[in-house]
Amino acid sequence: MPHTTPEVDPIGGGVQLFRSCMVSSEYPGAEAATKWLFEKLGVEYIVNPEQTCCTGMGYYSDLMPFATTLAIAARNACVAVEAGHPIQAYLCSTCYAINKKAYRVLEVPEHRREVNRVLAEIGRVYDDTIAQTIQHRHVLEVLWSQHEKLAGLVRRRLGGIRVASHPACHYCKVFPDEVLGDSENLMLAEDLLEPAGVISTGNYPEKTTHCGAGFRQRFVNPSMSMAVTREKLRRLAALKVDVCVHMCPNCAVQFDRHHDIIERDSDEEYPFVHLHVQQLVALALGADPDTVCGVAAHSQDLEPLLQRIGARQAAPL
Amino acid sequence: MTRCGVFLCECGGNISGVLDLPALAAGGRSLDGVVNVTVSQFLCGAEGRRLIEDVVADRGLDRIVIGSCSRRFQGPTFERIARDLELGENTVAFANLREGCAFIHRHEPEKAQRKAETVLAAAVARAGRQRPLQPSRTFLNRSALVVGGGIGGLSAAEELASAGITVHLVEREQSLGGYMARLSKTFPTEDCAMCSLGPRLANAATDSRINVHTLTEVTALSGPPGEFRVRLRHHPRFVTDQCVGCGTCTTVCPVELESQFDLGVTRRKAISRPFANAVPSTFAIDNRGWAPCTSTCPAHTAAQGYIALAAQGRWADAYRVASAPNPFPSVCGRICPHECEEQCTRGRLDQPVAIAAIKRFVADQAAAAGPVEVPARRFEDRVAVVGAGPAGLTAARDLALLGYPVTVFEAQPVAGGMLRLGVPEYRLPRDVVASEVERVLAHGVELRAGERCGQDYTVDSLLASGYGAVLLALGLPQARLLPLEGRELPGVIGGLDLLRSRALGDPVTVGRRVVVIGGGDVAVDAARTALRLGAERVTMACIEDRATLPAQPGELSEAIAEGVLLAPSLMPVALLGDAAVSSVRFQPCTLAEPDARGWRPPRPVDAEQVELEADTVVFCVGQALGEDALAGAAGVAVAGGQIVVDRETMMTGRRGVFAAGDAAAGGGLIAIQAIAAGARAARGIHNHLRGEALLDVWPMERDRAEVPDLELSRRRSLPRQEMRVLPPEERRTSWQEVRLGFNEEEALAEARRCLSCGGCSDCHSCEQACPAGAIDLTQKPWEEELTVGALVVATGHQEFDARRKPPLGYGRYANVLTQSQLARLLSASGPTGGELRRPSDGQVPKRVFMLQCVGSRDSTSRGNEHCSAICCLFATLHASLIRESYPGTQVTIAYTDLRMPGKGHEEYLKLVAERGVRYVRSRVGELAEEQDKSLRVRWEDTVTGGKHEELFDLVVLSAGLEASAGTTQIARVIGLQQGAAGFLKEYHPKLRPVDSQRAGIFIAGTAQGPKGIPETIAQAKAAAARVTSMLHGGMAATPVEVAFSDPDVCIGCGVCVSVCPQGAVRLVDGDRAHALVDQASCRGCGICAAECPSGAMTVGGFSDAELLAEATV
Amino acid sequence: MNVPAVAEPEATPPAVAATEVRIAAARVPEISASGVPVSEVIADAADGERSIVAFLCRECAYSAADAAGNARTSLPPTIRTIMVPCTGRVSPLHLLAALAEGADGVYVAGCLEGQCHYRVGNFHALDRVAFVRRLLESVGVEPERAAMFTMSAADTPRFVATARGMDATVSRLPRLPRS
Amino acid sequence: MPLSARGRQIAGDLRGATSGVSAGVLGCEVVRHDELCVGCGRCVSACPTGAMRQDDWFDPAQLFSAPAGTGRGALATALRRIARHEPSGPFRVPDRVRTFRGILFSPDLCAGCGACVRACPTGAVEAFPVSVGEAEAVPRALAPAGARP
Repeated sequence: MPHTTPEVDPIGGGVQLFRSCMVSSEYPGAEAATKWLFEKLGVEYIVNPEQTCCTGMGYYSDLMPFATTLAIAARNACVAVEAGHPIQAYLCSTCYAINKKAYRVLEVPEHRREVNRVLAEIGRVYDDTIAQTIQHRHVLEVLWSQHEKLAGLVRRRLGGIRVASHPACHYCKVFPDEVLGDSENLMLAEDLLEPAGVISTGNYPEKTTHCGAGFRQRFVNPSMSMAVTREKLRRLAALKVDVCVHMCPNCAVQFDRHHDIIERDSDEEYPFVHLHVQQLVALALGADPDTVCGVAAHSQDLEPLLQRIGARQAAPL
Repeated sequence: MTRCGVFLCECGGNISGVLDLPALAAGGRSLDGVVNVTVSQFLCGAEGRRLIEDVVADRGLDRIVIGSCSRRFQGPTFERIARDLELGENTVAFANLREGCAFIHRHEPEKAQRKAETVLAAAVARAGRQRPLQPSRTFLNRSALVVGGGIGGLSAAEELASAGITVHLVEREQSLGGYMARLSKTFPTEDCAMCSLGPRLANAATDSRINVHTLTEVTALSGPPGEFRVRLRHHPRFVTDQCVGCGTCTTVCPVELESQFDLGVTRRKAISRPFANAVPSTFAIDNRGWAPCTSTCPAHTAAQGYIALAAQGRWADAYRVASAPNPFPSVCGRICPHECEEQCTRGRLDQPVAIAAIKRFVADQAAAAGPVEVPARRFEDRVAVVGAGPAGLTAARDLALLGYPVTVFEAQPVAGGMLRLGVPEYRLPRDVVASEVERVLAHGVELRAGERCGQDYTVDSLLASGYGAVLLALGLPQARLLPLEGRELPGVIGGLDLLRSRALGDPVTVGRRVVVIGGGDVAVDAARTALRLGAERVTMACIEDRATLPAQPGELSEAIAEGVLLAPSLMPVALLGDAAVSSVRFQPCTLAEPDARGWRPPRPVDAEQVELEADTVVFCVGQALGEDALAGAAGVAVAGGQIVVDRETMMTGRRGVFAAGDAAAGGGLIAIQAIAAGARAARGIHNHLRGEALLDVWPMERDRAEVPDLELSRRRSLPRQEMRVLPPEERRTSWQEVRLGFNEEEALAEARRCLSCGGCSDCHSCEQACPAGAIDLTQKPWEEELTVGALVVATGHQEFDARRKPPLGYGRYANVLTQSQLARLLSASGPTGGELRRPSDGQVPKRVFMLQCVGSRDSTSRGNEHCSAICCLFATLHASLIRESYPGTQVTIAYTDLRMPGKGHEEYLKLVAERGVRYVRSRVGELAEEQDKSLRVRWEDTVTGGKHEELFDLVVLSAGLEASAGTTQIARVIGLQQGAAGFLKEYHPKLRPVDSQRAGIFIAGTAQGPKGIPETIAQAKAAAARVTSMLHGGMAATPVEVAFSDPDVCIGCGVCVSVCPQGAVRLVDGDRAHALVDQASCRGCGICAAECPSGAMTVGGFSDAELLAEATV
Repeated sequence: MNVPAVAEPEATPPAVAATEVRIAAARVPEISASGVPVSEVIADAADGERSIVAFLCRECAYSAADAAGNARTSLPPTIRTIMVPCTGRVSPLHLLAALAEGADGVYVAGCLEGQCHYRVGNFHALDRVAFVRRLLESVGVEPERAAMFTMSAADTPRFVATARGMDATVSRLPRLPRS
Repeated sequence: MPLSARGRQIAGDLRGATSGVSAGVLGCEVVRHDELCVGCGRCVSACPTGAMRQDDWFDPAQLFSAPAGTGRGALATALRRIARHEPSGPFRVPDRVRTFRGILFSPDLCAGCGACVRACPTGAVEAFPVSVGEAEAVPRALAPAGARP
C-alpha cells in the first residue's frame, strides 16, 4: 500500500544526537538502537558532552520558569552549531517540542536580548547566524529521511506481527502543522516498519488519546493517570496487536512499567508488549536484542516476542 | 493650456475639522492652470453639483479637481457631473483629502496640512496632463449564461426568462437540482424540498427561453461585458433523447458504483438517473474512459466488461463480451502473457485481478452462449485468406459477419496455425483450439486445408480466379537455424519442426540428452516437449541472462520445476560430432546495446568456452516466412523477414493484397496481437472492397481511467485466487493440461475483486436491453461557443469533508454519517424510502447523537474559520423529523453556540426542543467505535461542567459548507477572486453584494457564502435584476480606461502581445508592423504600457504623463 | 520566480499605543541590506520630513488604504498614495522618477499572489521592483528605498503595518541626496 | 518613441543596401550601438542562425549612454540624479522584465543576411557586408571587431 508519510530530503550528517534524561536512565537501549541505526543508514552524528538537559521535566511540572528553559535551549543551540552539527535529533518528543518552542520565542527581539544578556556571562551569544542554521528534528524524522535503504537491510522478516503506534502528543499536538504526515493520524512509525513486513493497524479508535503520564499526573494524581492508560490498553487489546511502538520515553515508561500492574488490578488481559520504534526497527535489521536494543531494561517480558521473530538465534547475515 | 477649477469639500467637518481649507484654497490658487478654487460644505450633494455647474459656466473650465473623499467612494458622482456638463471623459482629477489625509493624520494637523498641499498640487498637475477620451459603444447581447443548476441558478434563470432574456443554464452534473434535490424536508416549515424544487425543474425544462445544458462545463471566457464569448465543453451522456426513462438498462448493467448523488450512502449502476423527476429525465452513463486493462490489451477487449458480468455469474453475456473482438477467448485465457494484469489498478492495493484465468473460465462456458448463427450474405466479392492461424481466422470471421463469402487456405492438414501446431497441448489442449476454430468456420467460412501458397496456388492465381481481396496471414512457420558448422549433422532440428510434428501426431523421438538453443517461449515449449518425449536431461542455453530472458516468467518457472536446466549468457559457436551431433560448444557472452529494431545482439566475453553433451540439438532462435510462400505475389514487398504493410489500410505493396499476424511487419509474435491485426485487416478489406473508409481500421482510443491513491486506500484488500496447477513430478511426463483453471466459485470470487476503474465497462448489455434503442456508446465530448450579454454564477457549495477530522472516524466507522447523508436516508426518494436505518445493521437507531460545527468555526489548519449558518437549523430539523417518526429514539445535539437567526427559527427551536430533543453545550473531539459498531462519546457539558460518557447507535456530524469544486473551477476559468474557504468575493459586501469583481458577471447563493435557501433565492432574483438592468439599454459605453497604442510611435516589437493576460493585443503587420488593442477585450490593467520599450502604449486615465505628473510634484 | 526575498520593513517600534498592538502583530521580518546595515544607521530627524510615494492598486491596496482611513487609523504623514488600475501598470521609470524628483522612498502595494484581479499584474510588479532595487544597488543607492508588498483588500492591518514599516525604514536612512 | 537623428540616418540608407547582398558573402561585420538599443528583441527573433541572442543580464552603463528624449534616456536622467557612483557591473534581470536585457552577438554564427538590421527599429545594429575578394585577403577572425576590413 502506498505509504502516506511525505518524502523528505535525506539527512546524511551534521546530526547532534540530543540525549534524553528519561531515555538514558530508563531505556538506554532506545539510544543504543538509534546510534546503531544511524551507522547502518549512513547518518554521521555526534553526541556532544556540552549538551545539557532540555528542562522539559521541570518546566512541564511547573517547577521551573520558562526563562530558564529559554536560556538553556539557546545555549544548547549555540553548542550544537559550534560543534558543526546543527541538526538536533531528539530521542524524546518532549525535548523536541520544548526546544522548538524556545526557538520560536527566541525570534522575538526582546526575549532574545534578555537571553543574550544571560549568555554573555558565559561568553556566548544566540544571534541570527545560529538561529538560521540550527534545526530541530525528531530522531524518527532523521531515520525516515533514509527510509529507502531500510528494505534492503531487513534481516528478520516481522511478517504476521501486528503493530500499532502511539503517536507522542508533544510531537503531534504542539506543532500540528509541522509533523511528517497527518497530526491526527501519524503514520510515521508504521511507515518506518512497513519494509519489515509488519501488519499495521493504521488509524484505530482513540489513537490520539493521551498515554496518562502527564509528567506530574503520574505522581500527583495516579488513579486518574492509570485510568487513562487502561483505556488505551483496552483499545489496543481489542485490536489484537502484538507490539505497541512509542516515540517518547514518557509514554514508554507509563505503559511498560504499569502494563502488568494495571492488568493485575483490573484482572483484564492485554496480551502485547511495548517498544520504542527504533528498537523494533533495529531488531528487524538484525540488531542484538541485549547489547543494542537493551531489552533487559523493560519491565515486560519480551522473550516471547524475541523468540517469535527469531531474535534469539544468530541473525542471518 | 487647460483651465482647471479646484473644488474642496468640508465633508461636514470630516475634512475641515483637521485641514484648514481656506489656507489650502489660497495655496491652490497659485498652482499653474488653476483659474478658480471654491470650498463647499457638501460637494457630493445637490448644492455641490449646482456650485460646480455655475463655476464651470462662469469661468469656462475644461478640467475639474475634486478635493474630497476617496475616488473609490464618490468618484462616479463627479465623473457623471463632468459628463453631464459635456467636459467629456477623463476630465476630473481627485485629491484624497479625507481617507488619504484628514482621517489618518488627525493627530498631526500641521503635517496633515502640508501633505494636503502636496496631494492637491499632485491632483492639479495630473489634471493638467489629462486628455479627454472618446468611449466607444458596444452592442449588449440580450442573453445571459447561468452557471450552476441548483435552486439559485434555476431561480435566476426563471427570472431572466420572464424578463424576455434568453438563458443558457449550464450544469456540470447529469441533472439540474443541485444540493436542494438531495434534501428531504426544509426548515422551518418542514415542507418537502422536492415540492418547491420540482416545479422549478419542470419550468426550466419547458420554458422555451431557457436552454438547459447538463454534463457541461465553461472552459473559456473572453470579450467585454455585453458581448462575452463563452466556450462550453459538453461531456457525452451516451443516452439519446429517445430514452423514455423506463430503467430496464439498470437491471442489466453489471457495474455498481458509489452513488455520488446519495453521497455514498448507497450504490447505483453505471447507467443511472439521480432521482425520479430529474431534468432532463433521460438516464446517463458514468463512463470514465477505458479501464487500464482494456486500454493495455492490443485488441482493447472490454476486460472490465466480461469480469463485471462474470462477477454476477452471467456467463453467456460474459462470453459475448470476451469473444466480440477475439474469436479465441479460451485460447488467450490460457497462453496470453496478460499484460493487462501488470497494469491492473488492484496491483497497487494488493495483487492484480487474475483477468486471464477469469477469461478462460468464461470462454469455457461458450456452450452457454448457444450455437453460432450463420450471418446473412450481403456482398458478392469473395475474399481469400491465406493461413488459418489466429490472424487469418479472426479476419475470416469478421469478414463473414460483415456479409462476405470467405475461403481460408491452410497449408497444413489442420487449421489453427501456431495455436494448433506451435503451442504444445499441455499448455493449450487441441480440443480447445478445435472448438474455437469450429465456431469461426460455423460463420459460413469455407476451409481448404492442405493447399500451400506459392505451390498449389499463388496470390496472382487467386486474384485471377475472381477473389476481390487476398489476406496473407501465413505466419512465420519456418524455423531459423544458426549458420554454424555441423548444422547438417543428424539430430539437429528446428524447434518449430519438433513441435509441429508432435502436434500432427507424427512419430518423433529425441535423444537422452537434449540441448535447446534459444530463450523465448518456443524454446521453453521445445524443452518441456523434449522432457515429455522421454529425454533425461534437457538444457536450455540462451544468450540472455536470467533477468532479460524473453520467455514468460510463469512458463519458465514451471519448466524449471519440471527439471529443465537453464544455461544463460551462452552463445553457440560450433556443433560437434561425426555420425550425429554429440555436443555443442558455447562461448560465454553478454548482450550489446539494442539495435535499430530493439534486438540486443550477443557480445562474446573472454572466458573459456563451455561444452554441453547433446544427442539432440533444438534451434529455437527465430521464425521466418515459408521459402517460396510469396512466389507469384508480385508487388508484395518483404523487409526484415516480414511483409511490408501500410499501417492505415493494412494493404501490402500490391492493390487488393493485405497482410496481418506474424507474417506482417510490426505484428507482435503473441496471439492477441495477431488477432487484433486480423480484425484490423478485415476492416481494411471492407473499406477497400466498398471503395470508401466506412470503418476505422484503428479503433477510437479513449483516455485511460486512473483511480487516485486516496480513493484506492479506502478499499478493503482481498487475497487473489491462485490457480491450481498439476504437481511437477506428475506433469513431467504427461501431456495433460498443466494449469487446471478456476472452478465457478473461484471465478466468481476473483471477478468480485475488480475495482470497476472505468465506471461503465463497455459491455453493451444496456444497448441490447434498451427497448427504445436510446443507448449510443460512440458519443464523444464536443465544444460550443456562445455569445452572451452577462453571466450569473450560482455554482453552490459542497459539504466539508469530515475525513479531514480523523478522530471523528467518518469514513472508518460504519455508523458515523453527515447531515446530508442523513437527509438522503430521511428522503422519500432516498435509498431507504425515508426509513431511518443504521448503516451497519439496518436497525432503527435508539440513541442518535448529532455534533455541530464539524469543520466550521475552526481556527486550526484542519477546518474553516466561518460559521456555516445553516447547520444548527439543519440538525434541529432532522432531530424533529426523527422524533416525529420514531418516538422511541432519543436525539442529543452537541452544540458550541446554537445559532437560529432569522424569521421563525427561534420559535422553531422551542417547538422542537419541546419534542424531547436534548441540547448539550459541548464540542466533542473524538469518537470511538465499539465491537457492536455503536459509538462511545465522551463530552464535557460546558454549561453544567459535568463529564459524560455514553454509547450511541448513530452519530451525525453537522459538517459545514465550503465553496464547491465547481465554484473553484469557474473562478479560475473566468478570473473571479475567491476569499476564505473558496467563496467568491463580492464587489462590495453591503453596497453591491451580488456583483463580482468583474463587470457583467454576477454571483448568487452559497457560491458566495454560507446561506439558506430563502437568501439564495433572494440573491438569485437580485442577480437577475442586475443583469436585466445592465442589458436593458441595449447599448453601453465601453470603459475609457483601456489601452491604446500610437501606431506612429510603435516599433512593432510585440512585447505587449506576449505580456497581455487577456490576449487583447495583436500585431498588425504591413510595411510598418505595429500593435493594435482590441478595446472590447482589454480590461485596462496596463501591464503592456509599463513594458512598452518605445512608450507607444498608454492606458486611458493612467498615461505615463499623468502618473509622472502626480508622482513627481 | 527567482526574485530575491522582497524587502519588507521592520516591525513597528514598541512605543506604539496599546490599542494598535493588534495591528503591529502582523509581523514583517527585517530587511538585511547589502552594505548599509539598516538597524545601525540612525538618521537625525532634524534634516526634515521624509517623503514616500506609494503606488496602490485600485482593487486591493487602495481599498485597504481607504478602509484604514475609515477606521481612523493613524498613519505616518510621509506617505502619499497614487492609484493605479493594477500594480502591473507601474514601470521602473515611475519609481525612479519619483525618487529623482524628491521622494526618499517608493513602494508598490498590490493584491496577494494568485489573487490579482488581472491574474498576473502583481507578478510583473514584483519582478520590476526587484529590477529597480538592483538598479539602485548598482549605483550605490540603498535598495530598501524601493519595495513591494501584497495584501488582500480586507487586510487593513497588513496595509497599516507595511506603511509604518516602510516609513520606519526610510526614516532610518538619510535624505536621498540628488545631484 | 521618435528615432534619434543618427538612428534615422543609419536606418534610412542601410535598409536598401543589404538586400542586394550576393549570396557569396561570408558573414557581416556587425557593429552595435548599445545606446540606441531599447532591448525590444526584434533582432533576436529575426536572426535565422541564432547569432543574435538576448541573455538575462543587464548592464546599467548601457542606460547612461542612451540619448535624451527616449524612454531609456528619461530613466537614465532620473537614475543619474540620485546615483552616488558609476554603475557597477551587469546584474541578473528577473524573468518577467522583458526589455532590459543585453543583446549578445556571436560572429561565427552570423550568415551575413542582414535580417537584424532590417528588423531593428532604432538603428542600433549596422552590418557591413564582407565581399568575397576581401574575405581571402584578411581572415575575418583576425580583423579587429568594429573596424572595416
